[in-house]
Amino acid sequence: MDLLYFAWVREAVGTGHERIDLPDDVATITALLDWLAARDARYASAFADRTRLRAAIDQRFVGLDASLAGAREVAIFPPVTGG
Amino acid sequence: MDLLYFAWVREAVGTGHERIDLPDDVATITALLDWLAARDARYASAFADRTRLRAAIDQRFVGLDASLAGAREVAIFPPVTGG
Amino acid sequence: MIHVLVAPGPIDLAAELARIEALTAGAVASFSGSVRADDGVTLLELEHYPGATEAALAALAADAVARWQLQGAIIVHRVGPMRPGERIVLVATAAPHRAAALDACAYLIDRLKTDAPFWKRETRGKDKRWVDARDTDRAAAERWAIPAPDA
Amino acid sequence: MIHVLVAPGPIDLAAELARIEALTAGAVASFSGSVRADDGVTLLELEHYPGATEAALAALAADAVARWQLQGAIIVHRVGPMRPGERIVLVATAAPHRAAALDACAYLIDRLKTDAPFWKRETRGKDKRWVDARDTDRAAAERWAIPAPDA
Repeated sequence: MDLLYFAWVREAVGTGHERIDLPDDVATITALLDWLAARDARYASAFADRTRLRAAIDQRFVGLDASLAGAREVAIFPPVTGG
Repeated sequence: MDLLYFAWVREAVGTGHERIDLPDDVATITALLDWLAARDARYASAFADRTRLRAAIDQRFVGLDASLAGAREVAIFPPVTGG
Repeated sequence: MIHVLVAPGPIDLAAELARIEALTAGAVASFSGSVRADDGVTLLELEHYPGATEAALAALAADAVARWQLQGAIIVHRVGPMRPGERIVLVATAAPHRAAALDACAYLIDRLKTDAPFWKRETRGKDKRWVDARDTDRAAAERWAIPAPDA
Repeated sequence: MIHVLVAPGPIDLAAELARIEALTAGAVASFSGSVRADDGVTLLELEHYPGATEAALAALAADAVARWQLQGAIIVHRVGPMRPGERIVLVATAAPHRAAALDACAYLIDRLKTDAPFWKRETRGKDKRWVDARDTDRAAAERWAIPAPDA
């Protein structure tokens, strides 16, 4: 699965893109964030306040409770500030 | 006093501008329209339906009952259709 | 900055927008209207009341600048004969934030239709006809909660 | 007609407006936003989500075209570094009548701020800071009575 990070999330985790093999028991974006945070202190720090995070699965905005079933690309980022 | 006519009012009375000496007893725009209509059949026809007429005194929009006291320029025209 | 122009000849959209963008950073909203051909009109003629028209437009622009704290407002209106597809009118506003620019732009075009002395005559083939004022234009002007002059 | 462009480099306002005016007669409304310098910003950087951004803007434009029966909608958004005074975004709409063009233009810029994956970073002197999302932008998007995605 491809993971993408944008804006300060990208800076905090130290990369904009990585490829992972998703464990079978990680079923939602929240579970994915927990799994990544447990692996690395930088991720733990970046994902500490979940109210500051938004997500997309295969380029569609979703809530953090969304299922990862069938997902090929997951993006984690702050609330958007364009325009 | 200068009288100006615009759009179909101008075409109906046959001129866009004329200069008149206003009789002392003509005190409002309505009275002016009556006086002009009594003088000439074309004016009588143009001014027959007063609901189709608007007016300005010295380039400010006014109602037909407005006083002519001190007026130098009176304009008679249909409702506006710009933009 | 207030810029009002009533003149025959094409409206230069790029030049007018450059004028208002030059004086600000933030938000610029614009509206342009052009002659519709879809109802068979082959020529549109715009008559106006010289002097009174410019004064009415300048007063309208000044009103919008004060009401929305604009950095600038532009009103350009073409007069004389024009063809389908050609611009009749351009309104543009500048403000630090988007809501003021957008609202003021809508205000200016709504009020211009009821407050400024212009008259349209349409030609369709050999038929020439003065355009009637529309109740929907009065209603649009009145939603801004300032009574429109009865014209 | 829908035209969406996300790219570095200056936004050519005149060329984009010519594009939308060419396809219609009637009303064209536009909004452009540029970088404000009044709060000490010396550089603005726009990051986006390639692919997802264009898809979000195209969906938004298609939504506006359907909702207001537009003849066309344009959304152009600059990305990368830019200076105060330079344009960030341009939105333009075309319709036979003014109310549709004006309302759709306001809708597009309001929704773009909450629905498209862009992130701004401001530089003031040596200080770089990611811009926080604003509650007023969510409120502006929500007044259109379609729930905004939670992003």
